Amino acid sequence: MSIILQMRRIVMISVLALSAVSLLLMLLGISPLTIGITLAKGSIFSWLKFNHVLSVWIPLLLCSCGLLFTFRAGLWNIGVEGQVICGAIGATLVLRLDNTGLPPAALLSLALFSSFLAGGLWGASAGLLKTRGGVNEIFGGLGLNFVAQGAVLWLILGPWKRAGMASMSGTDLFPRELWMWVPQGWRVAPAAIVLVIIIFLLTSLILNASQFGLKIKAAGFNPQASRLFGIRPNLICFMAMIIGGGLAGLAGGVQVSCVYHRLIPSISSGYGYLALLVVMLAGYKVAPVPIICLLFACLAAGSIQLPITLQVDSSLSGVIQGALVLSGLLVYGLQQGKRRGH
Amino acid sequence: MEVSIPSLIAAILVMAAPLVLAALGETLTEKAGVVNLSLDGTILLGAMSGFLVASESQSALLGFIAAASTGASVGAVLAVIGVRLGQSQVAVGFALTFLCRDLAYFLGNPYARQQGPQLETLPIPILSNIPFLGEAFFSHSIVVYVSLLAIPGCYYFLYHTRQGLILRSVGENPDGCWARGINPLKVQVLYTVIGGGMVGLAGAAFSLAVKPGWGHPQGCEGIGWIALALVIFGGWNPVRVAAGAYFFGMLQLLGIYFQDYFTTIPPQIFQVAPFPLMIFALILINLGHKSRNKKLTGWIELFSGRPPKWLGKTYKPA
Amino acid sequence: MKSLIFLFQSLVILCFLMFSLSSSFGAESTYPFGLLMVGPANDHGWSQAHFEAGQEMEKVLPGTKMIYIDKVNPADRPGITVPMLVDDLVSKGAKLIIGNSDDMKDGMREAAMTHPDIKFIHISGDDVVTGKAGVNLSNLMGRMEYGKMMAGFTAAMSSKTGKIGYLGPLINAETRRLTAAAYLGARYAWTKIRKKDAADLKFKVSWIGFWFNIPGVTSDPTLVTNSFINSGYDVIISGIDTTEALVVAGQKRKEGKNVWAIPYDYVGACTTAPKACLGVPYFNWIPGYTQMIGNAMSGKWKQEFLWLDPDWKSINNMKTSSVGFKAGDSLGEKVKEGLADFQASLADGSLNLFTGPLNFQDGTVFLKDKITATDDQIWNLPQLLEGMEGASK
Amino acid sequence: MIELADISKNFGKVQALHKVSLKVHNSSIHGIIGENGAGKSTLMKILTGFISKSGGDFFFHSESIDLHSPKDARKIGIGMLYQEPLDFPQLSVLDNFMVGTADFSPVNQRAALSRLCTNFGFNLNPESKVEELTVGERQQLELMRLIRDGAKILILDEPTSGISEKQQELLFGALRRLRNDGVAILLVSHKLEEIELLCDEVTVLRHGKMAGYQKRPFDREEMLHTMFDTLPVSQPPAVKHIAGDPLLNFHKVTSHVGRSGLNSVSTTIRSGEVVGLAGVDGSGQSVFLRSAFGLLQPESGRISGCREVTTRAFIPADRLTEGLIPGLTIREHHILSKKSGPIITSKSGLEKTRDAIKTYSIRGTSETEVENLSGGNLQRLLLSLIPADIQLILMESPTRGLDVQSAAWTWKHLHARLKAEGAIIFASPDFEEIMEQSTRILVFYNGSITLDTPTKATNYQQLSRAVTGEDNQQQ
Repeated sequence: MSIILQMRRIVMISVLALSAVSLLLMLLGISPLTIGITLAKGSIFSWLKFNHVLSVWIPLLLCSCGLLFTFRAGLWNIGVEGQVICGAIGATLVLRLDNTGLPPAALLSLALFSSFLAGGLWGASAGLLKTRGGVNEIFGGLGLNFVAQGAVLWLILGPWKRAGMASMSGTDLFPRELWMWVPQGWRVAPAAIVLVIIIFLLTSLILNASQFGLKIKAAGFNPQASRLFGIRPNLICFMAMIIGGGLAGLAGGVQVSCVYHRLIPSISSGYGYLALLVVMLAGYKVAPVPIICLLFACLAAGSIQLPITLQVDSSLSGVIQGALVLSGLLVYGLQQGKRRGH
Repeated sequence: MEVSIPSLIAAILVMAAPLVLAALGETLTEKAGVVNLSLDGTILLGAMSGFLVASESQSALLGFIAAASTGASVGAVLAVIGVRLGQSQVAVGFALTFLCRDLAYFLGNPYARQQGPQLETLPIPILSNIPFLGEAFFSHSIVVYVSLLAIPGCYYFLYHTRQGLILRSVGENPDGCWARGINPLKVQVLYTVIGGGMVGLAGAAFSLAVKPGWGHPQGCEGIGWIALALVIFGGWNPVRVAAGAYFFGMLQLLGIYFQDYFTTIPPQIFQVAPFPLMIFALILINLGHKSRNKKLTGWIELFSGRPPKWLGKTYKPA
Repeated sequence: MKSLIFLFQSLVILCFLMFSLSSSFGAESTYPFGLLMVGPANDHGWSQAHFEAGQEMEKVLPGTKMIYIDKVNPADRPGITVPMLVDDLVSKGAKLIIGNSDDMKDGMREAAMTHPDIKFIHISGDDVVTGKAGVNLSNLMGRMEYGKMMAGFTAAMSSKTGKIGYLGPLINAETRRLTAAAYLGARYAWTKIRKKDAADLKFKVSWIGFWFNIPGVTSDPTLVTNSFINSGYDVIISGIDTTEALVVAGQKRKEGKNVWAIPYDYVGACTTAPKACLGVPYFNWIPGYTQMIGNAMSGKWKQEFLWLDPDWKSINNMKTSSVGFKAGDSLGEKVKEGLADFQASLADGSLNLFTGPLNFQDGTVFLKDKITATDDQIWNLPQLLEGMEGASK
Repeated sequence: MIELADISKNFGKVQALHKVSLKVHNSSIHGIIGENGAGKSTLMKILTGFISKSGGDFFFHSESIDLHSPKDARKIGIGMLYQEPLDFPQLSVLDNFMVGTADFSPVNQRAALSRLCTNFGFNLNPESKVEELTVGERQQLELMRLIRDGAKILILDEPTSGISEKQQELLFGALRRLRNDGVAILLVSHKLEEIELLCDEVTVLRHGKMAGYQKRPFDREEMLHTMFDTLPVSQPPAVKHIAGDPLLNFHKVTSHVGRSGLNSVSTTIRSGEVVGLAGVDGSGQSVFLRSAFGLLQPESGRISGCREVTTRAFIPADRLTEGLIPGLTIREHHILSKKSGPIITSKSGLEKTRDAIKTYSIRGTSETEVENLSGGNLQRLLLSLIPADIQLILMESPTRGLDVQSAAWTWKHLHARLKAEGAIIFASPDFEEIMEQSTRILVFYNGSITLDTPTKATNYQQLSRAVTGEDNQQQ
């Protein structure tokens, strides 16, 4: 698609969404400009706040990368939330180990690996349900989300509960040396940033420039015809689910080891669902994903300023995100309709 | 806790009433071949608009009307982008879920935790005096009666009226309808809007009757997903869908009673239970269709149904 | 892709332009303080009590200004942690930060470490006692045991069925302490005033899992209250931050059931359903805040663990009493009189309900005959008491 | 009753119908016959309002009218019985019968259904689900629905494919009866036998044009002659390969996929053979090819031979949606078709793609997405994707949509690359192609092979008889 068309599309989507939200705000007697300034101030105009943006960006981008794989394979992986949760459980399992004798750095890497594994297994089970059980991946994924939520609740209230307590506040904090290293004046672990950048680069490499990525694409675009090229679409879909789940699980691992330093019931923070919106807005393409993630992260982090300085509810940022995605779909639909009309 | 059976039944009926309305609305939509995934958000938006209008106007009726029209408008958005413009219904529904949820919290924020009108219970004269049954079935608010009546109503509409037959046929084979002079797109749009309206009503049922009030959280979050699951669980049959809703309500309540007996299991687990059950049911359905074993198939057919053939696909007339 | 980057850059530039145009907000105050509330500021419960006390500070202590963030919990604000919010408040000039939930314990401790110049008040925690806190972190709590005893007393005096339900949040030392206090109050009224057999009093605790409803994560308090009432419990004492128990009781009264509820935390909680409200034990944070913030302002900050008593001369005096009990409209005259006597005997020390013989739920001895419990024993109550139903751990 | 005058239809640049005129009278059965792609289905879609005509006039009782949707066609009494019945398999017979009627009254409709059933000698249970019925029964149901709706003009598309002999008799009986009742019937068919049995007049379509018109009594030879091309009576195959070792063996293979499935098919393909599969569309050729490639698993019977996918290639008829992956570029297809390293650089497959584009004169660059290629280019791309060491090439309609030169070029290439140990199996609706290119011919009729002959030993007349089911005694 030509750059001009893409440009026009972006402008149309933003104008449509922003004008709709602005109209709503003006009807309520709130100045959209003030909101915009507040959101911007709350996200990118100070190093610390930008750190908060990054702490949202990292898991969000990880989940989105995972979703890129599954969308490429033509699958609706709605179970990202559950995969994040399972990843978090996987990481916690390792970080709670006593007397391993391993150096903290090794244990942390092991935890991240285990989170990838746990998320991948959860993704694989949705894949199995689809290929073997004939359960549509949307409902299977959704169901597994709730199962994972149940599992984390049970762990927090049951085997992993704090001494003398049964609280939703989460498990005990991990020992300090198992927190990922954060430099003075930072709030996110540089290691996590490096990790997510590597993962993103790998994702775009695999999806855009590898035999495997091409196979995923082929299986996703036309499973029937892909068999003529010696591809087994079911196997490819299954592998895409494992990778997608694994990356989402990694996001859970990062949440546990870098952000909360313990397992909490809402460890997934809704990033799984948010990532779906991100990838949908990106039109299922790889390149725009980190930028949209950043934008969404800015909205999410900046939204805290709304109640503090303007007494406006934070959910406004969710409204903006939703409006962007919906107008994105509307614009895609209109443009496709036009093309069909010709 | 000692349980009094009639009051337990009554409690289940009340808790499940909005769920029944939402799931029946979605059943209508899905029977017409459209997936409206936005239930969770629509319910909240309906709850918010219903509460807001009702407390401004001090009329619960106006609140219900507002909620229904809100839900219908959400359905209309899905119908335009997902049915008319042919974008993935799943994608649109998903975006709508989150847009509606946050819009509800945002617009409703000034009204959070405020006093608002509530539906009074309307015991039905004479009937409510019947021992046992009276307490269980005839001493409720209008919402519960509506939800109870909606089940046979929906069933009758789907299986015994001309419009219901058209609705079902569109979900099965829009081409066939087109050949018979029915415009399938119009039908799909209509029932997406009507189904959305019922989901909106379910929202108002929460904020004006079952869990009166508005706030963040309102308490009805997550119900939309359960309603979606119930439609599958109930095999797209209104009666079984409603039965699923009551089953879920019972599980929720039992979770609280079970807290005493199974102290090691957190009661929240019981809220999750319907989902593994649903997946299990889906696997069984699939195995049943694959299997050549007539006995097994027959047994499974009892509590399973097949999705409308065109569910979620976009129809483009030639 | 270039176009996307271009668009993003232009957006950023636009924001900068708008930023420079916009005027700076708010007049500078000499002593801004931050308040982190776990629930919504208008919850008619725990958070609102804090919020209103914070607002009051601006009048009581001239020069202070409250900056607040509500709904500080991972379910409402996904991905946001207490240290992050503290960073934010500090960047807005806050010199003292109040965190109002036990749930924030880890976050407050961590934030206090990163910001040694800022003073922290963590409410309902005990890091000062356990020695885990830095010098800039103090704990504050009111002796709600008394409030809960009065609640239990009122409940047992009013109950027709002798079945009292307690809508519990999560299980920890604090909630065990408070439910036990409510039970002791109820048992006192039941056996000493109404002269009935202790065995006929049912006192059941049902925990929802958190301080307020998080759909899908906690049990639904509406459901729990409903099932209490359906099983014949006619007084529900709420231990959670929000008013579901009272709302449901109000509904059930309209249906003709003779039930009541006793909400919690906030002096105005009864307004949600006045007819069903027997009264409310509430926190008044004004004295505590005034003392701690006042000290910090005048440079007299010292690490403290404040567990404030009610002002027994006038427990509903908003200036002096940290804990109060406000009788509801539906409280009968007789009960009111009894309550006044009960309150008086608590005040003069003639009655201490934490006096033996008391057993734990599992039958082991808590206090031997005539022995009264120490503060430490009460604060760290390890189990519910004998006679109470419900999980202890 | 209805009259079509100079009806034309264009799809973009393709002219599907060119000035077709015909009349359908009351109380008569008008046959339309023609090979695949002759424009029959386009004509019917215009008649039923599914698509609109590009030119010409449509008269109903000498009144010019326009049909914009099936609703309009229904209004004037045009009813159509589709080859794949457009019904609702999950609904009951009675429900199907009632969809779209104004008079929604289950009691009346049940009575109407049973009355019609008795009239026509059909036997349908109103309660059973349509998916449990046979194709023939589903047709009967549709037919009765159309009659109930008062159809004055009935259009039937290949009504006898996939139905049993008994049901065919029932259907014909019903049609004769309807004709006697004054209904005008338009019967579209491949089968000469049917036309002869039923029709009063027949129009032959070829390449979107009217090729002939006859009234009873019909001249068979003439009809065949106008249906297919005028061909030299017998043309020797252009190529001669010597049949070698067995390559692929079908042993009593049965499948229920598709309209006719495969009915206990046994045959052996040897290396060196070029096998042409002839037959009316949907008689089993495509199922045969897909089973041979391994896309379909037979329900019973055994297919043995070279198992590995890499040694066989399949080019389906629907080149773009079944054979290629829309959204991928030409280069990406080449990368997929050949084993290469895990990482794709900007150079991967480039040389090979450029070679292919040049050798096969594909109009596009290596980065052209395949959905932007025209039919001929798609076919050349598919051919270029066949690896060099392939043994068995399976094709459907190898030269459909190609001009004469491209077709000749294609076959030259195919024969050239066919090594002594390899074989080609292709299905084609074009006898000319089969006669010219194959060394052996298999004729499919209703899922069975009805004729298996070396090309040398047969002729055009025998083939057309076998294809239209005239000649069932063979084999």
